[in-house]
Amino acid sequence: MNASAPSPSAAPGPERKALDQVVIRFAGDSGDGMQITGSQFTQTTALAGNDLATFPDFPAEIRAPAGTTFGVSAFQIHFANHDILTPGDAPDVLVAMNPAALKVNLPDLKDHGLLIVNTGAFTDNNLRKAGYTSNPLTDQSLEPYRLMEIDVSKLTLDAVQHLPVSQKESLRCKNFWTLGLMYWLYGRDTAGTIAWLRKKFSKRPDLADANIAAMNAGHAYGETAELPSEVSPFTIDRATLAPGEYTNITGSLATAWGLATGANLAGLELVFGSYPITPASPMLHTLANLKQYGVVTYQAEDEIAAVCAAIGASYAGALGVTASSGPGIALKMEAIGLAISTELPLVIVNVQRGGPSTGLPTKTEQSDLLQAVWGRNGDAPLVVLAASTPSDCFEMAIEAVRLATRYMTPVFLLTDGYLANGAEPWRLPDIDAIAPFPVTFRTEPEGFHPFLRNEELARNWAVPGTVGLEHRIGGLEKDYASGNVSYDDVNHQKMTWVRDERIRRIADHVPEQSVALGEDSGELVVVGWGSTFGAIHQAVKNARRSGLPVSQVHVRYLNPLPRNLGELLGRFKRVLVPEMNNGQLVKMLRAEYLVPAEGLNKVSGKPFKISEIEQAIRQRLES
Amino acid sequence: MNASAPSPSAAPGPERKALDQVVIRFAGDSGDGMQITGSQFTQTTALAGNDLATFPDFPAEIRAPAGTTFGVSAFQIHFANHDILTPGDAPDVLVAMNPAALKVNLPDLKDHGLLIVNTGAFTDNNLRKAGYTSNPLTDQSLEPYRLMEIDVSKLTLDAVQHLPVSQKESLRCKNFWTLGLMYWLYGRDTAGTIAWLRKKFSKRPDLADANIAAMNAGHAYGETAELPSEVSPFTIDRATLAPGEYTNITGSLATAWGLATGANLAGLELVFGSYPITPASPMLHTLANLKQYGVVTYQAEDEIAAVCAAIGASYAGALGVTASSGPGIALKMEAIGLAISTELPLVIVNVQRGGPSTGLPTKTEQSDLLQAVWGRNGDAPLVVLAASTPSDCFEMAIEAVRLATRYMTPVFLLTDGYLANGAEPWRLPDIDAIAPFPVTFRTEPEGFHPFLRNEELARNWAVPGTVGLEHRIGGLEKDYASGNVSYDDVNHQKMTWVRDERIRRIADHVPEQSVALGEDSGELVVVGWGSTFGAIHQAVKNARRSGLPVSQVHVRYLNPLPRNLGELLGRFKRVLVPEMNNGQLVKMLRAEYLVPAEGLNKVSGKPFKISEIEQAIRQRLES
Amino acid sequence: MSVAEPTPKLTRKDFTSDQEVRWCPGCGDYAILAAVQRLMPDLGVPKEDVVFVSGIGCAARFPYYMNTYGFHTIHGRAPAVATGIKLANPKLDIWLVSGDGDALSIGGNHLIHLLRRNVDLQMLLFNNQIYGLTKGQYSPTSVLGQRTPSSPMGSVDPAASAAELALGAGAHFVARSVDTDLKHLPTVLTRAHQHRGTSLVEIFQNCVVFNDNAFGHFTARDVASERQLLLEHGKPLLFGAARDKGLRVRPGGGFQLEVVQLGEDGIGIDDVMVHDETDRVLAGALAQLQPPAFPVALGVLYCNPAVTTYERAVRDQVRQARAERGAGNLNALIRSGHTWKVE
Amino acid sequence: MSVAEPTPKLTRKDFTSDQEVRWCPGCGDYAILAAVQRLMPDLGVPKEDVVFVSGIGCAARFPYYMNTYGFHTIHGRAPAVATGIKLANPKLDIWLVSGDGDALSIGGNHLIHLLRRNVDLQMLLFNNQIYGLTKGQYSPTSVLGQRTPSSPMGSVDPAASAAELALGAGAHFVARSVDTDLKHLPTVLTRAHQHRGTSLVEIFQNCVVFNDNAFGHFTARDVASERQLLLEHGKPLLFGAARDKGLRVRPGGGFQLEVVQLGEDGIGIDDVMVHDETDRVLAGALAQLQPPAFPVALGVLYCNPAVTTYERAVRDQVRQARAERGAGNLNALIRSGHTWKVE
Ligand SMILES: Cc1ncc(C[n+]2csc(CCOP(=O)(O)OP(=O)(O)O)c2C)c(N)n1
Ligand SMILES: Cc1ncc(C[n+]2csc(CCOP(=O)(O)OP(=O)(O)O)c2C)c(N)n1
Ligand code: SF4
Ligand code: SF4
Ligand SMILES: [Mg+2]
Ligand SMILES: [Mg+2]
Repeated sequence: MNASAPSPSAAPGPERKALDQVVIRFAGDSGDGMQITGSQFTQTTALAGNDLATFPDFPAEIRAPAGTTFGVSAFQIHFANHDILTPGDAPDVLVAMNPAALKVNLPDLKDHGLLIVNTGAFTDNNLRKAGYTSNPLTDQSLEPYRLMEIDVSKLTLDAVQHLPVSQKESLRCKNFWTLGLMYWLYGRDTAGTIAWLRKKFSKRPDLADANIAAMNAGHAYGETAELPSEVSPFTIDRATLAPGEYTNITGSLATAWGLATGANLAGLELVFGSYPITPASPMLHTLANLKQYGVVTYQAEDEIAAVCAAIGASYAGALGVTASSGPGIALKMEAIGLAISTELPLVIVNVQRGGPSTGLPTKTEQSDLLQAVWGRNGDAPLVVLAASTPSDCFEMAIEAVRLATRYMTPVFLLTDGYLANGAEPWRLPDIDAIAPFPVTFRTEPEGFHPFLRNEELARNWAVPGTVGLEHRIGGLEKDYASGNVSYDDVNHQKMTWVRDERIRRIADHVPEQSVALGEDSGELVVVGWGSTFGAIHQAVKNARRSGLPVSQVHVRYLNPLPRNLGELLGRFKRVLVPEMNNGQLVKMLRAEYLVPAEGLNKVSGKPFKISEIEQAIRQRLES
Repeated sequence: MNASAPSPSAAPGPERKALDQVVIRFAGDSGDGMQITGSQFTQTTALAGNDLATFPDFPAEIRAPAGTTFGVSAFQIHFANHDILTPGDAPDVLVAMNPAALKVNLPDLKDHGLLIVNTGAFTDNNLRKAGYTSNPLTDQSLEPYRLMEIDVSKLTLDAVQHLPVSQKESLRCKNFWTLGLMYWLYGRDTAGTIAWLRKKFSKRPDLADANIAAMNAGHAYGETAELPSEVSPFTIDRATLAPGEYTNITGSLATAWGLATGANLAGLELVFGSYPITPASPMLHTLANLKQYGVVTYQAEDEIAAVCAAIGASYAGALGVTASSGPGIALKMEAIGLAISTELPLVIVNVQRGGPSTGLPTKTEQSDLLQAVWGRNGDAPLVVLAASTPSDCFEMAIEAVRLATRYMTPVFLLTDGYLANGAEPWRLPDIDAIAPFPVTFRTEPEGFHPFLRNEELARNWAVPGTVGLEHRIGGLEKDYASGNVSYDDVNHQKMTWVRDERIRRIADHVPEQSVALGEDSGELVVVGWGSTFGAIHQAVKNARRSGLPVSQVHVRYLNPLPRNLGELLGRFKRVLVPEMNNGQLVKMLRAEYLVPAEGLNKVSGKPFKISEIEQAIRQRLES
Repeated sequence: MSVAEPTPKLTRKDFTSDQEVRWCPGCGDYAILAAVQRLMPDLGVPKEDVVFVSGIGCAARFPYYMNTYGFHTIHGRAPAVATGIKLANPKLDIWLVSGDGDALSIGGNHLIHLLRRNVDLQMLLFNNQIYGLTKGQYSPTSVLGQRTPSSPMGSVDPAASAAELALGAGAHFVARSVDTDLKHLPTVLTRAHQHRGTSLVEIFQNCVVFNDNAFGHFTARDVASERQLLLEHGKPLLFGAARDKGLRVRPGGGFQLEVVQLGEDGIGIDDVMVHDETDRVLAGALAQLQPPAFPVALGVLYCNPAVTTYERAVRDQVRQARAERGAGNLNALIRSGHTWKVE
Repeated sequence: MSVAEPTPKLTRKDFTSDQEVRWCPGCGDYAILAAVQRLMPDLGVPKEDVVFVSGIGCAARFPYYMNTYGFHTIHGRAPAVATGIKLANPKLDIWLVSGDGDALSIGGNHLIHLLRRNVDLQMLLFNNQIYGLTKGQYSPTSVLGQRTPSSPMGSVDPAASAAELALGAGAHFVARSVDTDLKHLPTVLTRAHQHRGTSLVEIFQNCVVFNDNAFGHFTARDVASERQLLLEHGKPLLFGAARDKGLRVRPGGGFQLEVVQLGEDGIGIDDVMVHDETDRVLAGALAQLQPPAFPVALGVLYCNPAVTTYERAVRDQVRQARAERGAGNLNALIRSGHTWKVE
């Protein structure tokens, strides 16, 4: 997504070198505030009119012990004067707040990249904790990089010493010192962050002052200090973007807002049943604040209760939604079967994370696709959608609500940790311009039975409280003609068909599969789904620029698959399916269309790099 | 499976017509004792040396109200003087104890079939309850059949009136009256059933006497009553079978015994964690009686606790096993992920039943295959096996234990309601002749870490209580080289590969796929799995008899699939995959081998008829 | 949701669905069904506002037979589903029906959290001390040593007490009755219905097929008065055919109850403890009483309404949010963070 | 399983694993870990026979830091896994470690059934009244009205009491202590270890990041003696810096405790109730005490060992079956039904 904004007050100082794009990674201890630094930089960058994408990466521990490699927290931001879609393959700039951060992140830094190191943290003890046997600052191992050694700790203490804050609190400001320096380096205005700090610390103005003082000091340092000759400040033009109002949005926020909007468009209250789990919890936190929007959140005793409450809410005429990740989704499957059997609307958001089992709670993965499609007892079809970018989460959440209510079916919406935590500029839609899809409850007793269907095979929704429509539903098989319990063989065959057919036919009412990039036939098509969109898109773009005959197809409707997809894929000689799993969509495509699709699988808890996909494309087309 | 036995004392009476095979269905109220009648007839038939197969079919209610169609309970037995594999497509003889039983079962009776009706139950009230508007006994609708009208109720009361049992208890004997008649009709000895009744009612000898009197009366009725001219008594020769000792076995019993045997062969105690559910509970009941075999059963508070206890038991060095059906299996998935992640042996038996959700608890289905293979969060591979016949459950249960312990992996064993409740003669193996596969626990501290692997990639199993091997395991990702928690990206990729590869390589150590019937290449191959074996086998046999070029392949190893399977299927022009689901194995085969396999899907809660498959074969070969 | 019309007084028939009842002949469930169907008209709730929610088991088939709204959910999860229903529409009158396996085995966690949260509904726990629908395995309430298909040598699991568990979980209303007690059961159900919050009613229910007469030792006509302590708030804890036996705190400082014979050892009615249904400690002590040493306490063991109910508290926050922040405007919401304009 | 060798007395170091501890600086978990590591050598169990089993949460990372056997299972399921371990090998000394979310929210059902069955192990419930690992949502023990990311207007769920729930579930040992109480905690843990059966120890544990000082109102040094009732079996229920306050049953027949001031209104030490840890009703009353009106009861609230433990009862049946029927012969087993021979 794209953004551009009124240009910030240009920073003074030396001549600035113009760049097209930069990738910066901030890395430090969990306690160093790297996520805050990153998101402030992001905010400011967005306001400065660049397009951007971010990738926060933090450990599963709340505050792992200081100085350890597993306690390192990082935030990567990619910003540019043009359209970009990924947080960047490798950082141009690495800020390492301590030895452990250096150790973990250095391998990713580009050759000759700018490396800013807080020397104040390079104590013997920290070096040992990070597993260094010799000090990298002195052993020449950093020669390939443009190294800036700064004792940020000390400079921060100096900067705030006049303020009435403790030594511990002073030291905590060092991330803002760094931020100040980076703001200077990229010609950014500090005003937004100052305002943010004032608001955040409204009850502790001393802390606001300290952080601002630190930031200003960092900024001033850039202006005044003697920078190494190779380091010069930069400027990055704003990107040219579609006119409109923009905000910077994470997938978590977009999904939560999309659900609230969807319920609103359907004319329903939203009952969100959830149990905390990383990385799905932020949706619960967001929705818990939207009570005035007709949103009720319910923190259940476990994931089973959460989904069951959502089902109960849908039965009672609200929109039941549940969300979870990893093991929490597995626990919901039995109850989702009940929603399928009773044909109640239900949206299940799965913010996928690294598995199996508890796996890698804070890392991203796409390995729950087959579970979503087939992971229940019995033939239990439902709708499966996937969002492609943080802002697409908004659209797909609305679509999930639309399909769930129109077709009386559970809908799985797949996102992942990368989408949920990552951010991008989002051109704000006018909600009033989105076509509403109000639900009509059954009220007419004449001829009613609970499993009476319309031409789309969706059953009528009759909610408790409606006079004359008293009825019973449940998870036992139902008679097609009356909705009563039936163990009849012919009926079960028919009901199995109806459940399946109802979902299949949805393909007739959702957009056909489009080609995201390139021709609609040819040598090679790269087919993706979910958060790999950006990396695939850029890789295909790069490959096409160098003349390679490759197209991109990105699937948002995973069950039912778009009705033209098989035919479309059939027009390509080769089909490459990159996935952050061990091969799941690729199985579905092969099974469905008998196309010789091959997987490109990355299961490392990290998103694809553009180059990884580009290389795979080249290999296919050159072999 | 096959059986033959010393011929029973031939019944006296008129000339007997020799038959090759017969299919009889007993049908009545849930309270009429049809399951007992059926299993007694089965037992006696087995002892008489026929081959046989049975199909009990009963409602989900314990004792549904008398006279209703949904309360009808039925038991079908097929017996023959030759090899048979299914309970038969359509009954030659239907015994209907009341109007509801007639109503529900008549559509299945062969034209001109023998219909025995208990006229005593054809009261107005019962006719109404069964939904009859006119009495079928008088409205000519039964003309296509050879009807025997007998007032079994009254004749039973007459037969036991001299005994000191209540009227209610007397009436309850009418199933034994019927059984006596059937014994006479097929020249069977009543001695076995008499012995059984004496034992069963050892504390109520009066009830034993009454039932025996009723049975004798039924038998005598056959001898003395004037039978309709078209009804004559029959004789069915014993089948010629491999020499050996036989017993009649259900899949439930075979699975339970197989698990106990497997644990014994592995040298382990068995801890069976389970929560009651139809149709899996009989395994719990059987194993609860095997304490002296080193079997501990644990009736947990739910399915999650059941599988977790099994995992805990495996961790502690026993063989952990769990079993369930339908919704109960869905609940276990999260914990199975833990067993996958910790690489502990575990056997999960899934006695599949009609779904989705609660579905059709007492009906059979094969619709949990994809759930078994892919129904977990994350990439979570495990072994999936399926038994083909009741007695094959024994072998596959042993195989499940073998693979679980040798490869340190959870193994899914799929059976279904039809296998579990159905019975067939089983040639008893000599347990001592089965090659044991004793487990070796790790005891050597030198070089130990918990995820140290052998050449088959299986990790070493170190159990608590072993000096010097203290270690920690869990569901977070583990470092390949130390077994400690690791969030490293390269390591996660490697561990994902190891988990997958370990399972894949098992294909090198299990039998290659054989052809069950016919050539190993050609026009058409019918590929099945699980309990459809018999119906497919007979259908292919019939088709081949009439010269059609068709072969049968039956898959017992579903994950990993046999390594030669793709190549084998590739040698056939067409692949037909009959399944009692909406198309699951067919998806796996298409995805894996890109063969244009087509499904033949029956989802009615009832097993395939031979004719249904035969017809599909003909269609394929004639089109 | 219900259309406001003056409803004519309904009858039992209005609450009887057209589905044939599928329990075994002689099952205690029939008596409870009849009692509930008979009681409903008296409660005066329009039947379109009544919802029966159940899990899985014989008991859980109950909703099918009520001509109200009904949801036969999945095993153990009825409390969770009901909570969702109530959150979506607090006006509905919800009756949970559950068996001892459904409520106390697989559903134990949802039960305790339901009670703690205090969602306004009635939960009827049909305790037959057995798994009926799965053919007779022991349940959490089965007596220790019970022989069943899954415990051929006798169960080794000590029995759970629904009432004690409920009190420990923070329940505000705990009562007990007997399936066939035509007088007592409706009274208790009425009290449960009156109580705002979760009302747990344990009903001892006879499973004639798999656990016949499990409660005969205190429900049989000839022993009932000696073995049943019928609780009434503010009345002394008396029992016995002649109401000449009572309970008091054993002298000596502890918290133990003991049986006293009125008229013996100078014991008079004033020595007998008076039932205070708002005393949670007393309720716990009463719940523990077991024959033969003690009678079984029936009736309302505990009733101490909380200030509010769960769904009211939830809805109050919604109202408060609306009052403080106004009805939500989605266009404003998505613009609530930092935004910027591109011309 | 353990090789019988005379084990030399171990030290804390022997129980410390090589894994770096990953809790937040200042977390109460550190203190508990230190207490346990220090205590283990005194208990005299060979470390190869010790197994720490946990669910998921900050607390649940505990096993990684103990140099014993350890199993970090899944959220809420540690009691179930531990039951399986104990069934397979009753000789192992099992310590469950669980958080308030793990044990009382998702794992509530397993907890109550564990307590009911009375599997012989120690369960340490680290109650920090918050979900730590998922970043600070309210938990079942969070106080009503607590503002957290998932309850921005204050939680509407009344708090659960672990001790009351445990007693209601049929626990035989219930105790409480405080993370940083270096003297009290090891004593309670030792008692828990001595008890045969499930010993539940609730440890009030400070989450410095998300719920700092939640227990300060009774653990802070300056208030502790006034706000803590340290229970000792057979000793009067006294508290206060001068041990001049006590508890007694409020006169008048009910079951309510009240605080009395020794020396006032003629109240002497004999008026103060004596702690009887075998009295379940008393334990329930003590568990309910809440500041500021009452002190918090710490120590062993209830200890009343059952005749046997679950795994022993299970194993006894195995032994009995073996004794009565002989060791099983599989060839005989599969021939135990009707069989026939084909020549
Ligand atoms: C998840 C799941 N597990 C198990 C079952 C099987 N099941 C059905 S009812 C039941 C127990 C019934 O006992 P109870 O709740 O006491 O009810 P009752 O039949 O005695 O009235 C069980 C275990 C199921 N339907 N779903
Ligand atoms: C099935 C499942 N649901 C949710 C989670 C996410 N989760 C991890 S720890 C936790 C709660 C932690 O709270 P508590 O048990 O009190 O432990 P603490 O972190 O406070 O020590 C949750 C909800 C999970 N890992 N698995
Ligand atoms: S099995 Fe028992 S509880 Fe179930 S319907 Fe029959 S008698 Fe009633
Ligand atoms: S989040 Fe709280 S409980 Fe968890 S480690 Fe940090 S301080 Fe301890
Ligand atoms: Mg029951
Ligand atoms: Mg906690």
